[in-house]
Amino acid sequence: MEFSFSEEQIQIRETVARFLAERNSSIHIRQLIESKTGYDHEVWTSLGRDLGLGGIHVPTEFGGAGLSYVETCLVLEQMGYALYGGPFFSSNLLSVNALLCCGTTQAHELIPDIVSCNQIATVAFTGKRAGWARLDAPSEVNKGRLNGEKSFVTDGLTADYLLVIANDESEAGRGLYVVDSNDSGVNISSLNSLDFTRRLAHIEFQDVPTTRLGDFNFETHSEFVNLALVGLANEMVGGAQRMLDSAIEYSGARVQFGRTIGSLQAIKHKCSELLMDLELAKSAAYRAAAAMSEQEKDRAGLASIAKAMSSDVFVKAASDCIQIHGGIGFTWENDTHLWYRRAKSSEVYLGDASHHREQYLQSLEP
Amino acid sequence: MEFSFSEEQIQIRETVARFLAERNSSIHIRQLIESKTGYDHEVWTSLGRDLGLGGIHVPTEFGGAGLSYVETCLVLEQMGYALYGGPFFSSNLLSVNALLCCGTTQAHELIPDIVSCNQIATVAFTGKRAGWARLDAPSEVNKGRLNGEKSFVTDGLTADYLLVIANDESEAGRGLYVVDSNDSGVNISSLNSLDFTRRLAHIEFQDVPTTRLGDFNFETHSEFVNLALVGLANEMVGGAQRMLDSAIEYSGARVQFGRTIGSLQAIKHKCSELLMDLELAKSAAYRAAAAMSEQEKDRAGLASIAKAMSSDVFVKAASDCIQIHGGIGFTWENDTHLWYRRAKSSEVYLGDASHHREQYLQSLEP
Amino acid sequence: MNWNSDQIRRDVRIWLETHWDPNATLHEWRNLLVDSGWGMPSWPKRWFGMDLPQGMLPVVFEEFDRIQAVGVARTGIRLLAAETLLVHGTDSQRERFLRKILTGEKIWCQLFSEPGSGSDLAGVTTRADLKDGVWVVNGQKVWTTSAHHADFGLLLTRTDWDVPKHQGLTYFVVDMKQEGVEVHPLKQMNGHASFNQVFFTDAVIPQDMRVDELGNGWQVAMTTLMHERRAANVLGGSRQTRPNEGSIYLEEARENAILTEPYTWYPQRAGRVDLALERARSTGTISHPVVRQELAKLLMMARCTEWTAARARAAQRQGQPQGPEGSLGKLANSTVARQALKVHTMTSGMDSMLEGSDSPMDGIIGEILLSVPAISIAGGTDEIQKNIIAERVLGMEKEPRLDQGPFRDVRKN
Amino acid sequence: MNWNSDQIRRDVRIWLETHWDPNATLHEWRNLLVDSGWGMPSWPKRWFGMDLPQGMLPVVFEEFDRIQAVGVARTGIRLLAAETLLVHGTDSQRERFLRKILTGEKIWCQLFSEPGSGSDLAGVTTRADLKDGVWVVNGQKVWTTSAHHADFGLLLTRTDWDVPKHQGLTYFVVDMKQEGVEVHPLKQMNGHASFNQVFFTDAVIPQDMRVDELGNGWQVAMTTLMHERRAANVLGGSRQTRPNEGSIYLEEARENAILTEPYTWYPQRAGRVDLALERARSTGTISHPVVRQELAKLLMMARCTEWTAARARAAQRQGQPQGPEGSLGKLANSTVARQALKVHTMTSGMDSMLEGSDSPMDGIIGEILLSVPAISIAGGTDEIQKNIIAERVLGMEKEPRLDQGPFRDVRKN
Repeated sequence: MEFSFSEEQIQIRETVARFLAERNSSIHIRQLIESKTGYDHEVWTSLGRDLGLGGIHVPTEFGGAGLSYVETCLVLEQMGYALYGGPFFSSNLLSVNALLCCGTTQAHELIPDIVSCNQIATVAFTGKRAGWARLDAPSEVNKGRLNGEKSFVTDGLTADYLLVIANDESEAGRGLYVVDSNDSGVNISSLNSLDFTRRLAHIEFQDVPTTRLGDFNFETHSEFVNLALVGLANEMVGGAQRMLDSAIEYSGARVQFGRTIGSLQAIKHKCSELLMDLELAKSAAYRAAAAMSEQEKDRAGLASIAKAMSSDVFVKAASDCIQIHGGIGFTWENDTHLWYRRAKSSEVYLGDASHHREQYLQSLEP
Repeated sequence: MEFSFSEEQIQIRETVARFLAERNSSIHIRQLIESKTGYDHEVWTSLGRDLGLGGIHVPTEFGGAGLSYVETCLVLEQMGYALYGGPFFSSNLLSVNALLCCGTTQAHELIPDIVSCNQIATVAFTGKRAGWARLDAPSEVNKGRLNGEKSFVTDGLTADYLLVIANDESEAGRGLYVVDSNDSGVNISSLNSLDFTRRLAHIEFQDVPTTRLGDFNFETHSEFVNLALVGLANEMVGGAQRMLDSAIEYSGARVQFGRTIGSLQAIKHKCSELLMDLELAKSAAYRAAAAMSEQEKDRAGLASIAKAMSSDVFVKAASDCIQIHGGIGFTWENDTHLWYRRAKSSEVYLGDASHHREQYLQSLEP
Repeated sequence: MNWNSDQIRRDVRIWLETHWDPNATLHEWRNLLVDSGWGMPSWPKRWFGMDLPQGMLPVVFEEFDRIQAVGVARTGIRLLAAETLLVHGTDSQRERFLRKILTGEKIWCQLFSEPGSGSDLAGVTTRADLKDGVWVVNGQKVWTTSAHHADFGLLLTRTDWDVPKHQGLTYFVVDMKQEGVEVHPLKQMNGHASFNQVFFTDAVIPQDMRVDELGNGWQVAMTTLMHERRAANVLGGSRQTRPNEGSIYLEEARENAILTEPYTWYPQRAGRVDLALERARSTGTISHPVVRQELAKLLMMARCTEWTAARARAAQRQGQPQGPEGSLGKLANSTVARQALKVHTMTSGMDSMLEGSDSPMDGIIGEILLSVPAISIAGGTDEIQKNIIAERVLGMEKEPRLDQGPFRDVRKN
Repeated sequence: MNWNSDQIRRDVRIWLETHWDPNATLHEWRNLLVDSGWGMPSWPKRWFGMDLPQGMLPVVFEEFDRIQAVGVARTGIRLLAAETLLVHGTDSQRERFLRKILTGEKIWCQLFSEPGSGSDLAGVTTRADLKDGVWVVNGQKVWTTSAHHADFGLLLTRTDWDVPKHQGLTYFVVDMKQEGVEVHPLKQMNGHASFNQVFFTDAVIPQDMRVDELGNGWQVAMTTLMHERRAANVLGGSRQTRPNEGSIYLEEARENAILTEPYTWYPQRAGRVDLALERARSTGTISHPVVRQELAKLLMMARCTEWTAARARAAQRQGQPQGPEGSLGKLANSTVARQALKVHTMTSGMDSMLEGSDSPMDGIIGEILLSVPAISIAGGTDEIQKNIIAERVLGMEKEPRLDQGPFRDVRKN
């Protein structure tokens, strides 16, 4: 593979960057944090429609732009940089991936409305507490009725419908199910999430009527999770880049003892090390994006590298950014903590660095 | 316990420090490295006899000074600082500890000659390769005959006799055995040790006549190992202190870009962090020494803390000292690598930091 | 003269037995105490003390604790104010302030740090100008605790811009209850608002409220900070919980509640090492060897840090002055807290995506994640500590200074 | 003009098919090659080249590799010498030196670093003084590779002590085979002696061996170092192993052996990541979750470092100049090597107490333990790399300089 981006790809990245810089400023983010839904519907729809990102890697037959996962990840990187918090991740990424992965016959009914941002979907696939990876998140389907619970569901409160990964006690086995969020048997409670810009929900299902969209066996599930990991990793390196930029900018302006703190080796070397870690993590995130779009054989391992590297670097970048800002960096008014919250939250979402280091090593076993 | 040393203790420390500064200079060390035995018999005997350290923590009834393990560790700290390489560690520490631990009836015959430095003994207790902790190092006794092997035996080539921890196939079980180094069935081969100042041997026993000195059950063995760990830890923090002192001295003299490199934050902060790590490790080493001499209940855990902390800090100190010296620090003529070799060697001897972190946590289990 | 601790113990015991009344009002009791000299025995006789050496204080405190007698007010920075005035104040200032500091009637705050001068405290730009016989103050202070409760403030200002920065500072006592002083809460990233920003707009200070000489502000501030460090190392004192019989305890509890409220998150800031092992057990993550490694690192570091502090205290007991080693402890605490943050994140797994009521242990875990970043900043950043250690403990060469000469010409924010 | 790669490929192929003879002597063949211009096609026609653009070189090398034709001599620093002379040398210097550099008849060394000036290269104090029409050199150089084989040296000296340090330097070609030049081996802590110390005592240099103007030495040295960096990033070329039919290969192998000997431990210096996984398996330590973590960290870092280097190369192919990003790669390599050292220590356990024949893998492990410390020093310490990254990549403010003004007055060792 070529380790550089094409003109077109760089252009997409810059378009998104400009758009978000304007429409997703931190002032705007702070307003949304206080708002009911937590996101700006207009910004989301014009990302999806005007910029045509609603189905960026969705085949044109479903109304998508038919680009690869590489472009999708470039977009996510910029969303991470700008701390964008709309339903793009849940709906246009996770849900689209789930539907494409399980190759449902109803793709034609469902995907276009997601692509066009007419509907918000999200995927309920993580169980309660640490053991996120459990494929046996206790959700069971019996005779078309779903019972059980899911947790840490992104945008669970704003989604029009839920894509639930559940197990049919009949031999049908694990599959992807569609559930109407408004069904009386669906009990969605908001979780108090550390990351103000990515709201989470805990969902309980009591005898909810549901339709099976398709099988979601082990291979399908890991492909879906790997896509999520790689998307997340690219979003995270974007966030880390923002933290580094912010630290550099502040340390160039802040004067103590008659010199900018950026002229002190302590700060310089902290930033240099951070840049190195960031470049390594970016390489991993880009490489994994290419591997996913090319369906490379070792993509699972590459996805784990990307998540492990980006988890560490984003937390480090956000923490260093606070440290370099000094006291002001610990205040509510300073924006740094908004990214720090995203960093700490993304660090553990879908498995932390140590989990993925172990995963990677297992992927090397003959 | 009181976290400070008495006048007397500080005086012992300073006496030893002065003695070794004079009699164990690095010029002298380099001569010994080239020598056959690798140590200076006179220096060792005057440490043992003139300074009365030959049996510093040995009860007076065996001709010892009857001091506690705290004083012994203070001495070892200074030996680490000076990179002393004589048989003190093998004979006056390990062997004495083994004999005292197993409470043999022949203590009166054996210990006084060690104390007076008339004989060199060493303990053969570690097996071949990584699995050092194996109590089942394959040495078996049958009808008073020893067969098997031991490895990483310190001063194995210079010792007059060997104290071997072996297992009697009869119900007598594991015990401490005395073996004449010169017996035809004892095959001692020198190992090419990284640490020039602590020579190691691999020893094979073929049908060697041996006498059982006493039992060496699990408790005895761990007490013996813990004493070794704590002694080693104190020696290591001494070595680390020397590396820090050397780095500070050089960085205060070395001028680049019109200023001492010691005036650069990069060097300053490296040294400050090192001092912090060193102070923490020293606290652990001192605390463990007190725990051993007081026979405190949780001394095994404290010994593991001491070894883990000192392993990390000594390697860090030696590596940082090389780095701060720059190119010259990587040369043969510069003394730093002599300590670096000791640091790397001691790091893994009797278990590395990660091993002892695990040990410590197990010691906390209810 | 030679002190006899048994004699002192007898004296204080007799005095307490005759005067202590758990149902007196805090005000009555403390005034009695202040007049007796047993409230601040190490202070000069002339100023509510007994001229006792520091070494004798434990004896006195033991007697107070024995019968659970309430001591003088100690919360907040009031005692720093008192100690500073004892060294640098005028008699009339001592007359006016000391008693009501000790009785707890008046609350004080410290006005040193500014948005533009954090690490570089001597760079303060809040100005005091002498106009028509009074000092007129303009500028902004920050990181002030309890400014919204405070009656008086210890204020560091710049009165001369044409001399080197340490020489142009002057120290005042400022009346906080005046028009020119505006206090705003300062909210931290963990949601607490433990500090204030204080804005001075033509605030007025009478000349007799200047502490020590014009241009001596830096020395006075150093005295205050020295006592702050010392206090940080002691603490305790009025910490232990008391039985609730006796109205005076309720009064005291109310007093403490107000001024200790801002500090409720400080234990979380330090990483709550005390919870780590139990969390690993209750979450089952203690079975993961990798978690065990990080947990062991944490527990080892924490214990070594305690032992190192104990060694420093022992050294002080043996007469060695408390020096910059304090910076070592502070640096170690940061390291421990960061490792604790790592361990709590590991043991909580995806639950560390939550805060508040949904976060484990009733939000404690979430508060740890959001508070630890402060430990390496508050009270002097890790970077500053490392400079202090390198230059004052290890004796390494100082950095070239770029802030000499007239402060007016020094590069500023 | 416009280059046609097919045309070039045809031309070189035809030339090679007519002239290449694996049984010619290296000397015959290389002279033929040098005259043809195919040895250094990017060089000017006038100096043994063909004025081809860099971009066309791969085409030519492919053809050489296709029929395994031997190229010009590339080992050691000879090509840095040649490139430097091409830019800064006089025609008579080029006449005299270039051909025999390319044919491999003459060996060169680089004499820049000194005991007193490592990171601070411009601080060299080896002096050259003009006496009776010749330059007389006194001083000491260090970290010189192959000085004991070298015929000529690239020498950086100070000729003016009264100007700022970068302006008082002059660059010479020095004849190493003369009385005033003494070469001693310099042994490293890993037991190898890959470098030399070179002592100059009234060594003599004729005036026409000065390279570029008096006082321009720094600029010339920068040219040499730029090519050194570039070479470090390319390498390859004559690296691949050749079939042994043909006497010329033996000659070439002998030539290489001499000059590559000092570098045999460099792979160990870089940590031998390639061995890590296999070592973990063969020692059984791969079953320890803690070892697995450290191993995974290592393998991840190493792969990311390769990908990052590939990104940098791709960027260069797209026309972006190779800039200070090189420092990022160097820093990453240090980090990888340190982690590799940690992993090899863990997997070897007590066996890492050994070196030489008793050390695992026939001593490789021991050599890793003793060589890795060099990676963060050689060719510019990690600290220097971080300064470069901060100031040139991140654009952070430079440190105040304390070495300005006449070099005579600058503080030195």
